[in-house]
Amino acid sequence: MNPQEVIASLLLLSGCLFFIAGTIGLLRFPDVFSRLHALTKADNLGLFLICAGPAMRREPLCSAGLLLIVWMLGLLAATVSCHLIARRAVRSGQMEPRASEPPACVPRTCVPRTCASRTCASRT
Amino acid sequence: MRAPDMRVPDMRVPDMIGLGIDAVLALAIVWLALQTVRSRDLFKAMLMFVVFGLLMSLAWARLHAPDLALAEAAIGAGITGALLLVTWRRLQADGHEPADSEHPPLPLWLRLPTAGGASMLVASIGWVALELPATPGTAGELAWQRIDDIGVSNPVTAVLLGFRAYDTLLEMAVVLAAWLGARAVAIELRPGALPGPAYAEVPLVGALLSLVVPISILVAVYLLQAGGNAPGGAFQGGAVLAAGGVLLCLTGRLEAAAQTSGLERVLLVLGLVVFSLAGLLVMASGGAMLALPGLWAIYLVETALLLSIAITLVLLFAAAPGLRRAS
Amino acid sequence: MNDALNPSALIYLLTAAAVFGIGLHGLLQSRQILRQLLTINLMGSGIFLLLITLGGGSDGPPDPVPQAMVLTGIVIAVSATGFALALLLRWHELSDSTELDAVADADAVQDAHDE
Amino acid sequence: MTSEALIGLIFLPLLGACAAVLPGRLPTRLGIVAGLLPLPGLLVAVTLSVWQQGPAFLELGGWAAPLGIRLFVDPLAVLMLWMVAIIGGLAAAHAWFDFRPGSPAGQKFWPLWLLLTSAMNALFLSADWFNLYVCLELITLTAIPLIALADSKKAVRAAMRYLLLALLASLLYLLGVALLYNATGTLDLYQMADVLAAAPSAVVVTALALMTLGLLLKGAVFPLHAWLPQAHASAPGPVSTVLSALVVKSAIYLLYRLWLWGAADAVATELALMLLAMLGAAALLYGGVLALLQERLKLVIAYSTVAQLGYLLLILPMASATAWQAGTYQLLSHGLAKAAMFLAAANILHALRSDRLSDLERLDQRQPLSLFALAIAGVSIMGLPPSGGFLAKWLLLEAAWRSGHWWLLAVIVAGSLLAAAYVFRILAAALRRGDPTQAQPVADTQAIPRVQTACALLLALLALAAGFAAAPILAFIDTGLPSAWSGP
Repeated sequence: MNPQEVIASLLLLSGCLFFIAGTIGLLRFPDVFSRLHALTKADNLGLFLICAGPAMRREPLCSAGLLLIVWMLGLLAATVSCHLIARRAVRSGQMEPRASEPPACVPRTCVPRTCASRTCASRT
Repeated sequence: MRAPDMRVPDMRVPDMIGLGIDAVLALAIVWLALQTVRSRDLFKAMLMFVVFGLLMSLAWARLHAPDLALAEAAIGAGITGALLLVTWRRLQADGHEPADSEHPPLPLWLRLPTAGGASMLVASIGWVALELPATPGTAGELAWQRIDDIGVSNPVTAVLLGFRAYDTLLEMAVVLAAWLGARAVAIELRPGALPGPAYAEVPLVGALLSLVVPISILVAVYLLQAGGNAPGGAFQGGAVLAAGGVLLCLTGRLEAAAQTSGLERVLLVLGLVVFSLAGLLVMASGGAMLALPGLWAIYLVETALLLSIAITLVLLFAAAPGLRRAS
Repeated sequence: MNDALNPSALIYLLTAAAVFGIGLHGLLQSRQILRQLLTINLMGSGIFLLLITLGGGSDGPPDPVPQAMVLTGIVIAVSATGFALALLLRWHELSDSTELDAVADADAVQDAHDE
Repeated sequence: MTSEALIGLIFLPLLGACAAVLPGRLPTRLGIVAGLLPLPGLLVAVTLSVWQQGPAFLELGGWAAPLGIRLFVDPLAVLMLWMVAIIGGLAAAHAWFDFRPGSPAGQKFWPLWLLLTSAMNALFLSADWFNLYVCLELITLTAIPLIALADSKKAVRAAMRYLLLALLASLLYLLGVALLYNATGTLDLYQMADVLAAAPSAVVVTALALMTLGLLLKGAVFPLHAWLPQAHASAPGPVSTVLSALVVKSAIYLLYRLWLWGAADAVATELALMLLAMLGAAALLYGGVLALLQERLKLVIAYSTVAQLGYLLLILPMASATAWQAGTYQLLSHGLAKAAMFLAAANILHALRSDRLSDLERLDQRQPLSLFALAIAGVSIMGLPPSGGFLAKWLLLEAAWRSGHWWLLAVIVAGSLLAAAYVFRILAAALRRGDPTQAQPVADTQAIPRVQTACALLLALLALAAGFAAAPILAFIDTGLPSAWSGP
C-alpha cells in the first residue's frame, strides 16, 4: 500500500463519515432549515473528499480534473436547490423560531400530540 | 481489436469487495422497488422510483454496461422522473390530491401468490439459464468479430447503428409516435399551466442556468462524438440535451406556444427522415439497405437522432404544442 | 459460465426476479393509473436487468446485443410513459379522477341509459 | 425487384407520416398520397415474385441472420400485406371526410394513421423477434391515440385500459424473447426453428409460454379480451375498422409464426396447440353469446371480433394443408367482412347520431346502402354461401373431419349459428317498421358523403367476391404451407 493508496483511502473514509453525519443531521434536526444546513454543508464536503480520493490514485491529471468538475456541478446543484427549498419554506409560512422567543417545547422531549407549536407540527 | 478502455474483469473471480458492493446495491434496489409499491403517498412513490432509477444505473455500471448506465441515469431516472413529477403537479393543479383508493383490484390472497409465483418463475428460469454452458456462435460473439467492418469500436453503437440499424430506425418511429400520440390526446393548455414561472425572478436560478445549460449542450455533443469508441451515443446525448431544455422550461425561460413551429416540426421528424433517406440512398447506389457507408454517415445520422430525441423529450415534458422564448 | 455459478451474476438475477415480482404485485394492488405506470416501469427494469445478467454471463467480453436491446427498451419505455402520462392528464380532465375503475359503477349505470 | 418493393412498403408510409407532420396542407396531402396509393402497386410486384420464385429473404444492412435483421415474405405475409393495403386504403378514404387533411383533427389523425400502416407492414415482413417487439410497440403507440381521438369519456377510458394491458403484454413478450435469445443465441425467427430443438427445454418452454401469453393479451383472445369491446366500439369509424380487421390479427399472425414456424418441433408444441384451440373454441362461444346480449350495434360487432378470432385458433391442432387454407381464408374473409361492418356501422352512427339497436327501426328507408353493406358483410360473417366466410368455414369443417377432431365440428357449427343469431338480430332491429303513428321523417338523418357509403359497400362486395375468386388465392396460399403441415 504505497502512500498514495493510504491517503486515498483515508480521504474516502472521511468523505463517507461526512455523508453519514449529513444523513444523521437530516434525520434528527427539527425543522427544514437546520436539515438543509446539515445536508448542504456535510454532503458537499463529503463529496469533495470522495472525489479527491480517486483523484489521488489516478496518474493522468485529466481524470482528476474531471472529478473536480463533478464536484463543482454537485456544489452548484446543492446550493441552488437548497436556496429554492429554503425560499419556499419561508414563503409557505414555516418561519424559523426567532432567537428571542424561547421555543415552545424542546424538540426531543416534545410529544407531538400534546405540543401544538409550529416546530413540532412540522416535524411529525 | 477491442476498445482499449473497455477493461473487462473476469466475472468469474469473485473478489469480495465487488461482491459486497453488488449485495448492498441489490438490497437497496429491491428495497426501493418495495417502497415505490408500498408507500401510501404517491409523491413519495415517485421519488423512490427516481432514486431506484439512479441505483439501476449503478447496477448497469457494475454489470459492465456503461452505455446503459448513462442511458438509465439520463433517460430512466432523469427524464422519466421529470415527466412523472410535472404530471403530478398538473394533476394537483385543481386541488385534489390523487390518493390510492382503499379497495385494490385483486385481494391480497390473490395478489401475493401471482406476484410471488411470477418472481419465483423468473428466478428459477434465470438460474437454469445461467447454469447452462454459453451457447456458441451467439449474435454477440459475431458482433465482436465483425466489429471492424462498421468502423466503430464501441460494440453497442456498432450493433445499434450497424448490424441492427433497422431496430433503431423503428425505435425513432416509436419516439415520434409517442409525441404524436401525446399531441392527439393533449388537453388545451390553460395559460400559465407550464410549471415554473414562480422561479423566474430568483437571481440564483439565472446564474445556475447560465452555467448548467451550456454544460448540458457540451456534454450532449461530447457524448455524441464519444459514441464511436467509448460509452455514449445519440440517445444518451439527446437525453442530456433534453435535460437542459427541461431546465429552461422549469425556470420560465421557455413558454408554451399555441402552435408547433415549423422548426420544431422539422426537428421532430429529422432523425427518422435522415436515417431513412441515408438507408435508401445507400440501397439506390447499389449497397444493401441501411448499410451506412462510413463513419461520417453514422455521425450524421446520430446528430439527427440526437436532435429529434431532445426536442421530443422536451415537448413531452412541456405537454405543449410548441415552445418559444419567454416574452 | 459452465463451471461454478459466479455469485455476482446470481445476485443480479435474484434482484431482477424480485423487482419483477414487486412490480407485478404493485400493478395488481393499485388502482391509481400513475402508480400502475410506475409498476410497469419497475417490471421493465426487472426484465432489462435479467436480460443483461443472462447475456453478460459469457466469460468473454460482455455481449453487446442484449445491451443494444435494453437501450432500445429504455427509450421505448420512456416514450410509452410520456404518452401514457399525456393520456392520464386527458382522462383526469374528462373524468376528474386518476383511477380507471373508480367511476366504473357510476359509469355502468350511466352506460345503460346512454344518450 | 422485390427488395425495393419490400423496402417501399415499409418506408413509403413512414416518410409519408413524416411529411404529414410538417406544417401546411400540401405536405399532409402529399404524405397521404405518397404513403398509401403506391402500396397496391408494390404488392402486385411482390406477389408475382413470391408466386414465381417462392418465399424470399432480404437481409437489411447486408448482415447475415444472427447478426443482422432479415425481412421474410411468403404467401401468408403477402396476404396480410394485401389486407393492410386494401382495408387500410378504403378506411383511409372513409376517414378523408371525417379528418380532413387541413383541419386540426386531420393534423392529429393522418401522421398516426400512416405510422400505423408502416408499422403493420413492418410487422408482417419482419423475421426477427426483437424487431417484432419494436413493431408491436409502434402499433400500440399509434393505435391507442387514434382510439382516444374519439374524444368521449368511454373512448379515453378504453384507450387507457388498452394501453396499460398492451404495455404489460409487451413486457411478457419481451421477457420471452430475452429467454429465447439466451437459450438459442440468435434472434432470427426462422434460424431459431432448427436450433430450438437442441436448446434446453425448460427455458424454451417458459419463453414460448410467456410470448404466447403476451400475444394472447394483445390479440384479445377469450380470457384476456376485456379491453377489446369498449376500445373497438368507442373508437372513430375507420380506426375501429383497422383495429378489428388488422391490429388484433397481427397478434394472431405472430402466434402462427411462433408455433408453426418458430417452434414447430419444440417439446410442448402439440399440447400448446390443443390448449390454444380450446381457448379459440371458448372465445367463439363466449363472444357469440355476448354479442347477442349487446344493446349497441358497434358493441355487437366488437364482440363478434372476439368470437371470430376463435376460428383462427381452431385450425392449430389439425395440422393439414386444408386446415391452413381454412385459417388463411378465414383471416382474409373475416378482415374484409368485419371492416365492411364497422364502416357501415360508422355511417349509421354518423347518420342517426346513435347506434343503439332500439333506434335503428326503418333503417332500410333511412340508410339503405349502409344496411345493404351490413347485410352482405353479415352473410360472410355467418358463413352463408357464396361468401368467402362460407368457404373458410367449409374448409374448416373438412379439415376437422379429416383430422378426426369431432368436438371441433360441433364448435364450428355452434359458432356459425351464434353468428347467424346476432347478425339476424341486427337486421331484425333495422327492418322493424316502428309504430306508424309518429312516423319519423326520413329527412332527419344527416347526409353522409357518398364515398363513405361506397367504401363500406365495396368492402362488403369484396368479402362476397372472396367466395368466387378462391381458386387462385388458395393455390397461392398452398405454396407457403408451414413446414410441419404438408398432409392433405
